[in-house]
Amino acid sequence: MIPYYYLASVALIVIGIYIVIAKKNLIKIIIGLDMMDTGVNLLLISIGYVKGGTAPIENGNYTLYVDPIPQALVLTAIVIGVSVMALALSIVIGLYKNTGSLELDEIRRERK
Amino acid sequence: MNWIFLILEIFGYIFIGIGSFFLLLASIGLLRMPDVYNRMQTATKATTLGALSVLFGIGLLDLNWMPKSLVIALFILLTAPVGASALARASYKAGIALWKGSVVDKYKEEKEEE
Amino acid sequence: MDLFTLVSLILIIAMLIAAVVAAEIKDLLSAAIAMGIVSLIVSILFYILQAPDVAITEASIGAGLSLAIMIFAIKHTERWEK
Amino acid sequence: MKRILGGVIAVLIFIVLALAFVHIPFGNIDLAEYHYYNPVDNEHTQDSVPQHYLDEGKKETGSTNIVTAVVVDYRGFDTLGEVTVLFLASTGVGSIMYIFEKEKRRKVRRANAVVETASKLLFGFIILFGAYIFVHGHLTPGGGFPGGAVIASSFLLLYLAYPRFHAEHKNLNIAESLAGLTFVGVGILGLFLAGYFLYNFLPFGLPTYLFSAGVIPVIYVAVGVKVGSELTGIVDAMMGVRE
Repeated sequence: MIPYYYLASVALIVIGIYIVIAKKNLIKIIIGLDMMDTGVNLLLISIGYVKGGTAPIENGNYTLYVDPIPQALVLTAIVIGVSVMALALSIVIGLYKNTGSLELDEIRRERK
Repeated sequence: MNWIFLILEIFGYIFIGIGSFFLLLASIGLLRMPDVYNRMQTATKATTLGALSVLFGIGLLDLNWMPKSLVIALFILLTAPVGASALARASYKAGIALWKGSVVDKYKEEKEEE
Repeated sequence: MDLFTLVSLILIIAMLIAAVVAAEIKDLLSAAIAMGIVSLIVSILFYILQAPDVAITEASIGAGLSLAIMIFAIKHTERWEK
Repeated sequence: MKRILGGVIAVLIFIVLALAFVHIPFGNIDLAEYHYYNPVDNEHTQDSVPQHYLDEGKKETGSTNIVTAVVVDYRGFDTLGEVTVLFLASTGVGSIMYIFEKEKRRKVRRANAVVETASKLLFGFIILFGAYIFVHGHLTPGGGFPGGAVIASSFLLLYLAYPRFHAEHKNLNIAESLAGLTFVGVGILGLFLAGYFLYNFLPFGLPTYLFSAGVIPVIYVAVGVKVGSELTGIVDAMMGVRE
């Protein structure tokens, strides 16, 4: 059976890589980085899934649980991701205030 | 006293059915309506009623969930109209025109009176 | 095909469509909103994969705060990609 | 040209990653089947790490929610590092946006009266919900990180409803510093009392009760306040409204 969750998260990562390579707008590139972040989180969580398992909160009725370690990793990674994204966006705002443009080509031309 | 719970369960499923029907109407209206404001009206009014009915039905199915579902219903009742009004106002200010068949524009009249 | 597979496939297809829209559209505001839709669907997928903690976090941060921060940034700069 | 190149590279990466990941079984993992290699004794033990957390986590940490046990207790030092990264990012956003705040003042437009009233009414409830999430982090899904995010989103609601609203930076700094001090102080107290940093020195109590799991609720409340104040600071800096 095809593991479609892995394929979907790999597709998210690859769309992010495509945005970072092909686009020249800085905010678009940050959207691509955020998308790669989301894809990696989905990949980690789906690797930890156990079929028929429940969430790792013990309430006495179940014995089969999913893997708790990727969830603990991703829980902190999401918060770090949004704060780093805010930092990158503030740097982009600084560049825009100084050069008047968001496109990488024009910013590079401005420097010369 | 088993038949009371049976009746409650039947009423719960009836409420869930009514709610799903209103949600279905709301989604059909979302596709059929001509402009932003009409769409927002179906999407809020019908959805509020549908969601409240579904929540009340779930509360009837298991009486332990009744307080929780009533609190959730209260918050939907508080937030959905506010969000809809803010969205409608923002789209009016952004310059989205009314549908050509619309006849009442209270907001514009109020602006002109000021 | 059980219910798990069906719901997952529908959500994954919607997520990929939103991701492609976020990649290709010229309007940065629309791209940011499409990114918020991707985050929201991913949070539902987390819930399906039995990770409620991560689902709460992703729904409140990915679809709420990060979208708001990105919209503020677009407001400080310009809206259209050249 | 760049688009075609990017597309080709993306498709190649997709093929490679898909071929790599298609061999990992989805959902068929038996957690007890992982064999953990113990380098000290040079042997393979039967008990894998996730299975050990699931079996013994409630006994060793007192927390019902195993994810919370992993985040706060088993890997508490890692969480301290994460909170530090968050603090640095928030400081960076504040200091970069501070340079530009004098130049351009945003045009202030009053919000709707409906929105103002409703946000005044809902603000307290959203704060209460965030506090509920991080106080019950060891019993129900949630914890410090989502609770802090919910609190920051309640402040975001106030920022959207009242354009002149401005959270006092001094109070945010005080809340954040106190939370950080609580986290580190609990860790150092464990070091003094039991010999390990972040040792769970309080009594565990009965599981599934609010006052259980030792220091885990204390640390999670501190993390919640810290994340909430830092994300509020980020929103405040990115909004860029000064009067």
